[in-house]
Amino acid sequence: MDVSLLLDNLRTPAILFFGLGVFAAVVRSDLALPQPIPKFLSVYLLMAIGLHGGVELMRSEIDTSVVLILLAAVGLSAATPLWSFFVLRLKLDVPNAAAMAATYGSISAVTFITATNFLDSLNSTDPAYTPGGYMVAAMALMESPAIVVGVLLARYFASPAKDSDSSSDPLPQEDRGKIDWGELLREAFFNGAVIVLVGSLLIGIAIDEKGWDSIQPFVYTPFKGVLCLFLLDMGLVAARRLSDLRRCGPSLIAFAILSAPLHASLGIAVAWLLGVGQGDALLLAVLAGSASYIAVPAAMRLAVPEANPGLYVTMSLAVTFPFNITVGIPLYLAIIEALWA
Amino acid sequence: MDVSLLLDNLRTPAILFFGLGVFAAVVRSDLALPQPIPKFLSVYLLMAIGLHGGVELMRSEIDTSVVLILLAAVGLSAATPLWSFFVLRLKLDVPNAAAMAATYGSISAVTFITATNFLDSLNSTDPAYTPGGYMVAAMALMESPAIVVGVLLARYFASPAKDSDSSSDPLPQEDRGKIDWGELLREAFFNGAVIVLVGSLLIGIAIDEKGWDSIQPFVYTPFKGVLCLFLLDMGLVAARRLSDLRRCGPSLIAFAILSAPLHASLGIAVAWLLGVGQGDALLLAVLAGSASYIAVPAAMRLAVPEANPGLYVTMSLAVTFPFNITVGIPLYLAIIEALWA
Amino acid sequence: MDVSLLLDNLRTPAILFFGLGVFAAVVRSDLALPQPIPKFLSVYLLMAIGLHGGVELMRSEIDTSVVLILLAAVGLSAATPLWSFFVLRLKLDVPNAAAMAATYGSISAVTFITATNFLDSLNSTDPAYTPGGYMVAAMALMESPAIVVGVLLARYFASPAKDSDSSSDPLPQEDRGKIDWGELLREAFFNGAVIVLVGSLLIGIAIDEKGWDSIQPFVYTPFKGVLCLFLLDMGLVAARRLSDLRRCGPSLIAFAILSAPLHASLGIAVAWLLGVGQGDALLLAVLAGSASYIAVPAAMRLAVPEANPGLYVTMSLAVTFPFNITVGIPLYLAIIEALWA
Amino acid sequence: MKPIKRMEIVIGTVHADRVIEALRSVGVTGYTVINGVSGSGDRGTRRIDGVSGAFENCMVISACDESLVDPAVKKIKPILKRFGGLCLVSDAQWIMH
Amino acid sequence: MKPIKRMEIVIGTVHADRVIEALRSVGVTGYTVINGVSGSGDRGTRRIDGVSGAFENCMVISACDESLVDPAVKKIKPILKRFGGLCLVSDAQWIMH
Amino acid sequence: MKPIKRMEIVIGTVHADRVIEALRSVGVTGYTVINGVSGSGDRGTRRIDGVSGAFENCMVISACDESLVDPAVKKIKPILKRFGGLCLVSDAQWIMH
Ligand SMILES: Nc1ncnc2c1ncn2[C@@H]1O[C@H](COP(=O)(O)O)[C@@H](O)[C@H]1O
Ligand SMILES: Nc1ncnc2c1ncn2[C@@H]1O[C@H](COP(=O)(O)O)[C@@H](O)[C@H]1O
Ligand SMILES: Nc1ncnc2c1ncn2[C@@H]1O[C@H](COP(=O)(O)O)[C@@H](O)[C@H]1O
Ligand code: NA
Ligand code: NA
Ligand code: NA
Repeated sequence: MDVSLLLDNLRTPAILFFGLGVFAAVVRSDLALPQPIPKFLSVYLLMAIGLHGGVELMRSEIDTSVVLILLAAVGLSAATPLWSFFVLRLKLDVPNAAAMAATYGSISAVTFITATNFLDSLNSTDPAYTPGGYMVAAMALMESPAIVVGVLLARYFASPAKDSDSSSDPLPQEDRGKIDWGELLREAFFNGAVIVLVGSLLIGIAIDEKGWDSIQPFVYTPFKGVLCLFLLDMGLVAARRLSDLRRCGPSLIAFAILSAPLHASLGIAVAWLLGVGQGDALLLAVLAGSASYIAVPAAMRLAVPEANPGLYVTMSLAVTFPFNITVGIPLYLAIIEALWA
Repeated sequence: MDVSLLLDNLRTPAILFFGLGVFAAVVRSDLALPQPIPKFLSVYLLMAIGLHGGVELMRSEIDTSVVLILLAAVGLSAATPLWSFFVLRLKLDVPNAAAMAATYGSISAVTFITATNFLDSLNSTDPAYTPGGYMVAAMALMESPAIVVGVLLARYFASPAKDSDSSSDPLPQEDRGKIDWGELLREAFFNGAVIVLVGSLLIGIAIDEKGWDSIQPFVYTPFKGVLCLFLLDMGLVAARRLSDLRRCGPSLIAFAILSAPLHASLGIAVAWLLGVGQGDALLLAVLAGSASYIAVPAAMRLAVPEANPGLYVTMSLAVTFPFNITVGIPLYLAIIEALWA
Repeated sequence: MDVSLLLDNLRTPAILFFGLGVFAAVVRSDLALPQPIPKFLSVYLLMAIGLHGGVELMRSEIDTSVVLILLAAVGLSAATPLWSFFVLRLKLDVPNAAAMAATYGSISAVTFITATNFLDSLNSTDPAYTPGGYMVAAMALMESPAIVVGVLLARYFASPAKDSDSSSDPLPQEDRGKIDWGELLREAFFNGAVIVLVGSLLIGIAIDEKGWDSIQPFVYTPFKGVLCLFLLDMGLVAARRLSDLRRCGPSLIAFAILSAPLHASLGIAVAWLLGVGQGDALLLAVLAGSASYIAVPAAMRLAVPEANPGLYVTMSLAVTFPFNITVGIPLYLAIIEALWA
Repeated sequence: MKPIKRMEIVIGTVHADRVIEALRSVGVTGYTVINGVSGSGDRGTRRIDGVSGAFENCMVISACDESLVDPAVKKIKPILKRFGGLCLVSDAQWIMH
Repeated sequence: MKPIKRMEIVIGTVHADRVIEALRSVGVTGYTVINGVSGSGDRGTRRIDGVSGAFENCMVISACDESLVDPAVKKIKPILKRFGGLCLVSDAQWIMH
Repeated sequence: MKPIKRMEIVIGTVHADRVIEALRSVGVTGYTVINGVSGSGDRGTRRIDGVSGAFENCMVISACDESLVDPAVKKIKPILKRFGGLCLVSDAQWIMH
C-alpha cells in the first residue's frame, strides 16, 4: 500500500479534527458540542451532499452502467446483513445478531462524505477520480434495505416467547412482539436521514443552475469546514464509547474491524466488474464497508428493542467508523489503484 | 394569471424544501430541527434582512414617496385588525377574535423574505423589480401596531368579569385582567423579532461599505441557503399543525385563506396609488397579506391569555403562511403586472 | 487620545451588535440566543482563530523575538494574579480573592478577537499593524497559568477548616478541601476552550495551503459576521448581569475597571521592551488587560467552590469585558501609537 | 387542594408517543413532558451523545385521579416491558385554580 | 433529614418570572427551574415546535417549609388561573448538608 | 407495585459525575438525569446564560430501595456541602414491569 495515501488522508483538516476530538475525550476534557448542534450539523451535511449529488446527476448523462451501479448498491446492502447475521450468531443471540447485521449492511453518510473529501484533496486531474452524482443516489438506496432485512431476520429466527411472565402480562400473548409493518417501513424509508438525503437529491435534480448558484454559498462552499466541526464531535463521541468496548468482547471487535475491508472488497469487486472509474469504486467500497450509527440504531430501537444498542452502536461508532476514515479509505484506494492499473 | 410565475416560484429551492418538510411531516418521519436551531435561524434571517435593508437604504435616496410608503404600511397594519375583528366576532368570542385580528394585521418576516427571494430569482433587468431597502423598514414598522390594536380591542369589548369564582379568588376584582401597559408596549415594540430587525436595520445604516464588506460573507452570501433550511423546518411545523385544523372549523379556514389575497389587494391598491415599482408593490402586498406567527403569538400569550393559540397560531402557520409562499406571492405579482402594464 | 480611533471602533458592526444586545437587555426584551447556540458559536470562534493563527504562524518566520513574546505572555499571566490577589484581599476573603485573581490573570478570547477585528478594520497599509500568528499561541499560553496560580493562592492562604460541623461530617477531616491535582491540571490545560484553541492552532500548522483553502470559506470568510452574532449575545448576557453589580460594591467595580488599563499597560511596556510592532503590542495589551469568563470560572467551580461566581464572573463579564471592547481597545492603541511614534 | 396521584414515567423519546396515547386512551389528558433526559437502568446507560437522538429518554409526569392510575398502569406496563423504562406513582395535593 | 413540602409548578415559560417573583415575595428563595418542557392540559397541547418559543412550558420545583406553602399558593393561584398551568404539593425529606 | 424511595438531587452539572459515582458505589444503578436546569439557593442564582455552561445545574432522580438511601446520602452529603445543591427523599410506588 502506498503509505503516502495514508499520510495524505491523515493530514486532511477533517481527519485532524477527528483526532482532536479523540484526544479531548481521552484526556477527559469537558469539550462538547451539545445537542442539538450535532443533529443540526448532520442535517446540514446530508442536505448539502444530497443537493450537490442531485445537481451533478443532472449535469451528467445517465447510462445503463449507472443503473447497474445502483442495483449493485442495493444488492450489497441487502446481502451483507445475511452472511453477517450467521457469522454473528456464533457469538450473539438472535436480536443482537440481527441488529448488528442491519447496522453493518447499511451505510455511514459521514464516512461517504469523508471519502469524497479525500478524493477531492488528492487534486487529481484524472476524471476517473471524480465520482458521479449518482453515487449519492447509491448511498440513499443503501440506507434502508439492510433495516428491512435485519428486522426480517430477527423475526424469522425469533425464539418462541417465554411463558414465564405471561401471567403478569395484561396483553394477549400474540400482541407482544408483533411487527408493526407500517411503522417499520416508515422507519426504514422515511427516517429523518433518508428523507433529507433523498429529498435534497431530488431537489438538486429539480432546480436549475440559477437555483444552485443561489444556494451553493451555503450548501457547497463551506461544506468542508463544517465537516471538520462535525468530525471533532464524532471524535469526542466515538472515543467516549471506547470504554464500552470492554463489555463487547474481542470477537465482536474483530468482526467490526474485519468486516469493513471485507465488505469494501466486495464493493471493489463489484465496481471492477462494472468497469467504473476509481472515484466511483472508492465510494462503493466505502458504502459497503461502512456501518450505520444513525438511521439503523433509530430503527432497531423501535423494531428490535430486545437488542442492546451498547453493542451495535458501540461497534459501528467506536471501531468501524474510526477505522474507515483513518486507515480504510486510503487502504481501499490503494487496492483500487493496484487493480485498476 | 401567468402560470409560469407560479411554476417559477414552486421551483425555487426554498419552496421545494418547504415541500420536503411538509412531506416529511405527512409521512410521519422523525425528521426534526430541534429547538433552539429554528430560533437561531430566525434570528439570523432577521439580522440578515435588517442589515441588508439598512445598507440598501443608505445607498438609495430617500424622498417623500418613501415616507408615504412607510405611513401606508403602518396604516395597513393598524386598520386590517379592525375590520378583521368584527368579521371574526361572527364566529369567535372577544379574546379570540382580537388575538386573531392582531395576528392577521401584523406580518410574517419569512413570507417577506421568501418574496424577496422570489423577486431575485426572476433575474429581471427592470430596476422596478428591485425593491428598496426602505421596504425592510416598512416591515419593521408593521410588526407592532397590530399588537396594540388587538389588545385594545380585547380590552374595549371585554365582557365584564364573571363573578362566579370571585369567592375563591384571593385577588381583588380589579386586579385581575388589568392591562399592564408597560409590559404590553415592551412586548409590542421590544420583542425579540422587532429588536433584531430594527436594530440590524439601524446598524446597516450606521456602518460603512467597509463594514458591510466584512460581514456580508456571513449575512448576505449564504442567506438563500439558510432560508432553505429554515423553510424545511417551517414545512414540518406547519404540516404537523394540519391535524389541529379540524378543531378550528371551516369558517376560520375560509378567513385564513381569503383574508390573505384580500389584504394583499389592499396593499397593491395602496402601492398603485403611491406609484411605486412592481418590486415594492409585491412586498407591500405580501406584508399586508401575511400573518404573524412569532411576535404576535408571544405578545398575545401575555396580554390576551384567554385566547386560544390553537386557533390563531394554527391559522397563520398552517394555512396562511403556506398559501402565501406557494400560491400567494406569484398571484400577487400577476395582479401587479396586470395593473402596472 | 485620538478620539477618531474610539469612534472607528464603536462603528464596527461587531461593537454595534454588542450595543444592540445591551439595549435589548436593558429594555427587558425577550430576545435570546438560547444555549447551546452561544457555546457552539464560541467553539467556532476559537476554532477559527486557532486555525488562522496556525496558518499564519506557518507562513511567517519564527525568530527569538517570537519566543520572547511567548515567554512574556506566560509571565504576565502568572504574575498579574499575584499582585491582584493581595490587593483584592483588602476587600475579599481568600477563596474569592484567589478566584478573582485567576480570572483577571487569564484572558478573554473574544476580547482578543474583537481587537484583531478592530486592527483589521483600520485598513492600515503599515505591516506593523498586522499581528503575527504567534499572538494566537500567546493567547493559548495565557489561559492556564493563572488558573494554577489562583488555586495555589487559595490553597496556600486557606484558613484552617472550621471544626464546628465536623461532627455531622461523615468524611475524615483531611478529605475535605484536598486538591485533586490531576483534576485541577486537567481543568487548567485540557478544558474545552484551551483544547479547541491549541488543537486548532496545531492543525493550522499541520495542514498545507490546499487544506487551508478547502476550509477557509467556513472558518475565515464568515468569521466577522459570526462575531457580530456572538457579541449580540454577549451584550445580552453582560447587561443582564448589571443588576448583580449592586451586590458587588464599588471597590470591586473600581478594580474591574482599573485593572484592565493597568494590566494592559504592563503588556504594552513588555511589548515596547521587546520591540514588536503596533499590532502585536495591541494584542499583548488586550490579553494582559482582559479577564476570563469561560475557562477560569469553569475551573474555579471545581477547584475553589467556596468562591462566589456572582463576584468574579459578574466583574469580568459585566464590567471588564464591555470596558475593553468599547473603550479599552482604542485607548490601548492610542497609547501604543504615542509611544511607538 | 385535592389529593391526586402523580405518575412519573421515564421512557425512550422514540417511544413517548405510545405512553401518551396510552394515557389518553384511559382518560388522562393532563401531562407534562421533559425532553432531553439521559439515564441508566437495567438496559444500560443512555447518553444524549451527538449524532443520533435514538438513545434519548424523556420523562412524562401526570397528575391524575386515583381511579385512573390502575387503567393507565395496565396500558403502560407492556410498553415498559418491551422498550424499557420506569414508572413511579406517588401522592400529591393538587392546587385547584 | 427534615420534613418539608415539595411544590411543583408547571407554567408557560413566558410567565415563569411571575411565579418566581411570587415565591420570593413570600420568602421562598430556593427553587429549581426545568426549561423546555411541553405538555397538555385544559388549554390544549403545548409543543415546543420551532419558530416561536411562545408555547413552551417550564417546571419550577421548590422545597420549602410547610408554613410557606399557603402564602405561596395564595400568590400563585391567580397566575395559574389567568395563564393556565399546574401546581402540585407533596411531602419529602430534605437532606440537610 | 413496590414501595421504594425516590431521591432527587440538584447539583452543578460539572459535579454531576461525582454524585452518580457516589450512587453507583453504594449499589444504586438506576437513575435519570435532567440537564440544563437553572435555579436559586443559598449560593445565589444559577442561570444557564450563554458563554459558559459552568453555572448550569442538573437534576438526578433515582428510585431505589429504602435500604440504599442511607448509604447513598452518606456519600452525597459531603459533595453537597462542598459544591452546593439539594437532596430530597420521598416515598413512591414502583410499577414493576
Ligand atoms: N431506578 C431508577 N431510577 C430512576 N430512573 C431509572 C431507574 N431505572 C431506570 N430508570 C430510567 O429509565 C431508563 C430505562 O431504564 P431501563 O429500561 O431499566 O434501562 C433509564 O435510562 C433511566 O433513565
Ligand atoms: N394533570 C396534569 N398533569 C401534568 N401536567 C399538567 C396537568 N395539567 C396541566 N399540566 C401542564 O400544565 C400546562 C398548562 O395546563 P393547562 O393550563 O391546563 O392547559 C400543560 O401544558 C401541561 O404541561
Ligand atoms: N429549596 C430549594 N428548592 C429547590 N431547589 C433548590 C432549593 N435550594 C437549592 N436548590 C437548587 O440547588 C442549587 C444549588 O443550591 P445552593 O447550593 O443552595 O445554592 C440551586 O441553584 C437550585 O437549583
Ligand atoms: Na455497509
Ligand atoms: Na398582515
Ligand atoms: Na488578563
